Amino acid sequence: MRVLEAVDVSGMSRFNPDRRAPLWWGILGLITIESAVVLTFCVSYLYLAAYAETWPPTGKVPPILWPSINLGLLLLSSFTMYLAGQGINRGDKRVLAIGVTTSVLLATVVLVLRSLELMAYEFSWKDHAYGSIVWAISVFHYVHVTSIVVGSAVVAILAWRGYFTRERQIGVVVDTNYWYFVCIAWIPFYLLLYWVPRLYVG
Amino acid sequence: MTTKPAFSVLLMPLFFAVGCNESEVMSLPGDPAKGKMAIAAYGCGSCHAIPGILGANGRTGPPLERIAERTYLAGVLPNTPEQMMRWIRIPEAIDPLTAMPNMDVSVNDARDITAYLYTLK
Amino acid sequence: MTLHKAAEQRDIIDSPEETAHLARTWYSPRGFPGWFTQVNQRMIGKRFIITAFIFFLLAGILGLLMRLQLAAPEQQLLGPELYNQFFTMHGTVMMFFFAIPVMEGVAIYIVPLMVGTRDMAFPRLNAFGYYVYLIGGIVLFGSLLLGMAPNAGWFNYVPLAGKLYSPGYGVDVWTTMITFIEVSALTAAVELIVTILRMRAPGMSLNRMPLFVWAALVMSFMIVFAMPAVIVSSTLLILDRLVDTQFFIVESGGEPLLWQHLFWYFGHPEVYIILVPALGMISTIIITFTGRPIFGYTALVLSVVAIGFVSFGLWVHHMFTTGLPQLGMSFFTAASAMIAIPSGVQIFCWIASLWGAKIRFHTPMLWVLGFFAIFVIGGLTGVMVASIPFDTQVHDTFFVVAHFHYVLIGGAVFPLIGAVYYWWPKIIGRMMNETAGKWSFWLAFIGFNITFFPMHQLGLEGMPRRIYTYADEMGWGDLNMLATIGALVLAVGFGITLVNAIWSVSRGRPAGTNPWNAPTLEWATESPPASYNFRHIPVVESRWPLWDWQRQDERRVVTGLRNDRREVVLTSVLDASPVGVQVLPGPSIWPFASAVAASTGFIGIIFHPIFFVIGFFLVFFSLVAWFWPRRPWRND
Amino acid sequence: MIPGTRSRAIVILGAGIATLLSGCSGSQSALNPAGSAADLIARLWWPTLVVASLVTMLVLALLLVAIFRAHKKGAALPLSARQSRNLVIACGIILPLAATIPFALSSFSIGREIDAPLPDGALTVEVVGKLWWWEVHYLDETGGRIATTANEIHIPVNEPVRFLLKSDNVIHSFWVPNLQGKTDMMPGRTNVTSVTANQPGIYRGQCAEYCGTQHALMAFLLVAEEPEAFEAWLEGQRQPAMEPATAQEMLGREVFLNEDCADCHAIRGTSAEGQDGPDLTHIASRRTLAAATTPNRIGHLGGWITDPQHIKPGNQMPSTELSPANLQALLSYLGSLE
Repeated sequence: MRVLEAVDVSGMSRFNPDRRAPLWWGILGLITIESAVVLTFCVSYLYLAAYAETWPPTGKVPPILWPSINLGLLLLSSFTMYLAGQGINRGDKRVLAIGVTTSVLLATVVLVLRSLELMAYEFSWKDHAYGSIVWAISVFHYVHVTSIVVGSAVVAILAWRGYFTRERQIGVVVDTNYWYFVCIAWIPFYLLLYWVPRLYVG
Repeated sequence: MTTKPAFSVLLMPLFFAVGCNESEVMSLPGDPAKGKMAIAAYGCGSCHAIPGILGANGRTGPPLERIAERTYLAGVLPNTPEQMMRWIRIPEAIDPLTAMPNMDVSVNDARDITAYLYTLK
Repeated sequence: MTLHKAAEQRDIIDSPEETAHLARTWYSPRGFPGWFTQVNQRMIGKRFIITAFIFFLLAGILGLLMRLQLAAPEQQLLGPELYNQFFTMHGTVMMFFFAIPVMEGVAIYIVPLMVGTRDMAFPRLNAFGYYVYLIGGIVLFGSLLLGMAPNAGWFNYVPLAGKLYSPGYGVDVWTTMITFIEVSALTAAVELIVTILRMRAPGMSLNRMPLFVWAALVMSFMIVFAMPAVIVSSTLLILDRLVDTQFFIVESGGEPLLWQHLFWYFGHPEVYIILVPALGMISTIIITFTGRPIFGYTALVLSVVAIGFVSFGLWVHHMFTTGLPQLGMSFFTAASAMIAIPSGVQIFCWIASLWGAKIRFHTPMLWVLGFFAIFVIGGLTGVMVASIPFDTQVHDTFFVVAHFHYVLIGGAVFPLIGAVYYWWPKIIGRMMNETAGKWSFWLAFIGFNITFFPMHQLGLEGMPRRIYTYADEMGWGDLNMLATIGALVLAVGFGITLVNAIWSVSRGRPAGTNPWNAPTLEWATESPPASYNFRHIPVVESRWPLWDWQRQDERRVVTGLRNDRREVVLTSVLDASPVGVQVLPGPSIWPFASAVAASTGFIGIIFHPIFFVIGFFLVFFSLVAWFWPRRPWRND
Repeated sequence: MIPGTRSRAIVILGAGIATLLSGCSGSQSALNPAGSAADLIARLWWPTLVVASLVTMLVLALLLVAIFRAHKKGAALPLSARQSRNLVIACGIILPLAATIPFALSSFSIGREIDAPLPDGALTVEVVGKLWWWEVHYLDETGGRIATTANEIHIPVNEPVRFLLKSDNVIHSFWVPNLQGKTDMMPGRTNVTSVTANQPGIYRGQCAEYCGTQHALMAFLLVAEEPEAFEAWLEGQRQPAMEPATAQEMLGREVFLNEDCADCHAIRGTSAEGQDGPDLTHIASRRTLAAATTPNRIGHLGGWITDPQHIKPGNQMPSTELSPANLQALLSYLGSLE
């Protein structure tokens, strides 16, 4: 059987810092899975709320100021992350390093604030189903913020050492995408934990 | 209540049934097959392990395997068919200290049960 | 198709040195330490398949022991404690540790070969998924040996599975192992999706993809959307058990029904996750053994996709007796009956393809024909239990046990065994024995029906499932004895295939490249495939590339991939035109290390919550080590 | 008397628990309906079975024709694309629709008929699933409990009876196949089902949701009897326990109250008010022991009291160490509680 050359790929790019990269799709897969987890948590919350006589059981709505500030900080950190990504797209290593570092610091502030909030919760997860689901969602998201902080800290270290270039930047791309996801995931949780009780009680 | 009469009604055919087995040639007049069923019905197996009876694996009383070969019954009676029937029917009259209850076993049932137990060699 | 055509089509003559260089590049380390670093998809796929069949064997033995216990009334072989552990383990292992992993394993092995590439998109992740699966399975069976296996049933209903009614480690082990298997299944699913969508041989547009690849794609998407529900529910349960949350505690506002909704939202698609790849196997085998294109390619693809979608709308039909409102439940009756249409379309597309063909009745084909007989019955009883009133009589009885064994063994295991006979020559390089294969099939087919058909009647006669004993007077003894005899015949049938497989590894007839004259790409390479799968990535021009090549006596390939590192071609999603080249990573110990780190966390939390934190940081550090760029940094 | 009748009666007597049931087998079978709901479901089942069998035979016949056609003629004889398409449309789409639409519709209408609301003033029985037995309360119009028993439910024949199903532990499922499909007993909820028995008889029910160690031995008897007999029975159950008539029974009551029995069991009319185990006020009137595990005969009762873990391993009743004399007295006393 004759074997003929039909396609020559020797001239094609070996770096694929965008949608061509398998890893870009891989992280999209992770985000899809985690979005389904977020959705399931939301459904569980609403299911428990629907069958409860009073929600929250104490009838007291949770405070809303600090969670809103956290939301703002998370969205701001996404913006700085976006700027960092734009920087390396132009090949600007310095903007990348500063941008990622800023985002990590902003998210660290969120972690500190969230820690204080959790300590101020007036109920334990052992008290009632409401306490359980609120704590579970809070800790779920807290762990995610922790993981983007530590993960992006590593990206920041590599960025300061000059590893990333305009071509060699798939690590930044996936880290940025996952960062957006964690920040956006806070929006449904924020609405559920802090606004839905207001609708119920109100 | 209704339980007692119901049981008597159910027991009645037994009397008839025994009638047709008189011709059976055996050392015992009882029918081991009927004895097997009587053992199940009276609940002997809840306290005794009895070979050949489904679910009869109780541990409260002594196991009855090879009972036919034993010398004494309940430690007090010589092991004969007549004594076995007596023990089954009125254990408290033979040994006032026994834990084995009087289960109101009819003569015919006791005979069949005895016949079955003597197959356990 | 827009391929980058080379200037002139020139003949390719390979030099042996270059081929040897390529083989070295893709070489998997051998030996004991090497085993923990292998990442090639064929190694991982083979491991998944072998491990899953070992679990199949073990869980099958548990099933046989249960059948012996039930053979006659009031048996004393197994007490209630042991029996309850056995059926929980049998169900859990068969569903989570056999059926899903084996289907994934076959897909991991075959799909990259079928789409004409050299490995999967994330080779190291693949290895990670396997180790997680292996560790999970070992821990689960370890718990059985220690006498503390889970015993709350494979769907583990709360409150029975709660701390109050199931103290001890059994249910903790169950919850944790489910998480392991979820992680493993999800990594494999993402892996398969990306490989299928981005790494197909140039020219293999979506409408030329082999049907098994379609099935693997649908299976993977279903895993991605179904598994998260059970991740959440098992997390909530383990929190209830370990740190006293109140999700399922009625007195504190918890809801036991939440568990059932979440579990069956996953659990129903789960059944189809197992079934769908089997449907792909059936199409594949039918095409090869009829020796002609299948009728209704598009209809078959659409049916599989439809089954995937609809299966997410059926979960409440597992909950018809829980007292939910009748009207709402009726929707699920209609949805469940609707599955009959895509199933019917598939079955008759296959019958149309078989009609009047010169069929070669080799062993794989026999298992597929066996599938028809069994699966039709299982499907019809499936429609029956979709009726709410009828389901209230047969739900949780042996009727349902019969139904789902018809669906799962008939629908998935029979095609799977057929697929084993079919692909064995490719994987091992030698044929399995045909005579033994036919004996195995007939014994399994007859044994299966003797085992499970009487169970329909037992269920209607009032025998609930999950009872370790029953009284003589119930009148169930004879049929149970029959079922047990059938189970022994079935076991002998499967046993012959096991012996056949082991025998053929060293004694089977050498297979050659394409022993069945099949049309798909996995048969274009040596048997077993070389370390690099394909010397040249093929270019595809129809659904039946190998038959094309035979006819034309020539074939076209891709050139320009380097031999000194692991390069694969990336292609576009729809029409598979080449868009880039990806450099894949090679052997590494870090997937194994990460799996051990994750296991430390997951298993540790059974004993103390602090292991969550420890596990988190262990996994983090192992992932950093895994991904840390080694110098010299790659520049081209 | 005809010999055949006699020997059959003997079999019934000998067969332990079957003695108590209306027939040898089929006392727990959906194929042997004796109640309105079960009857409707059986009427759905038989035509469904016929249709399903026909469909199976049709598919397999077509499959056989398909695969053996070419074999006979020696050459491939494929369908044309048009014929194939028609086959798929006719058998793969129209046939399933034709089979499932009538099935689904009749299923809906039968479901609605079974779920039809009960008349006001229907007899209401509350059944609570326990580990692993059934607590039964008869309720008056206001929902007050008028009588309590366990593991044996009596209902009047030909009258719809409302069952309130509850659980205070795990999920159980209430199922009497001859009369009605199953309904789960969910903790925290009260599920309702109705049962109408069309023929007098004794039907066996069994827990149908896996509920732990002794799920297998969690059964009960449902006795459907003529309304007068039922009224008499209910009146009997309302009464407090009988007073001991002999010294032996008197001693038995002392034993019951002074040993651990009263911690878990209640006997109305005495100081025994335990709530963890079945109410024993009228135990001697019941046909079975230990949730229909054994017949209620003195032999079984003795074995059950002395070694319950052997008869039903894992159940919640501890074994009681009694002197033989006390055991005999206790058995006499319990045997008198009709």
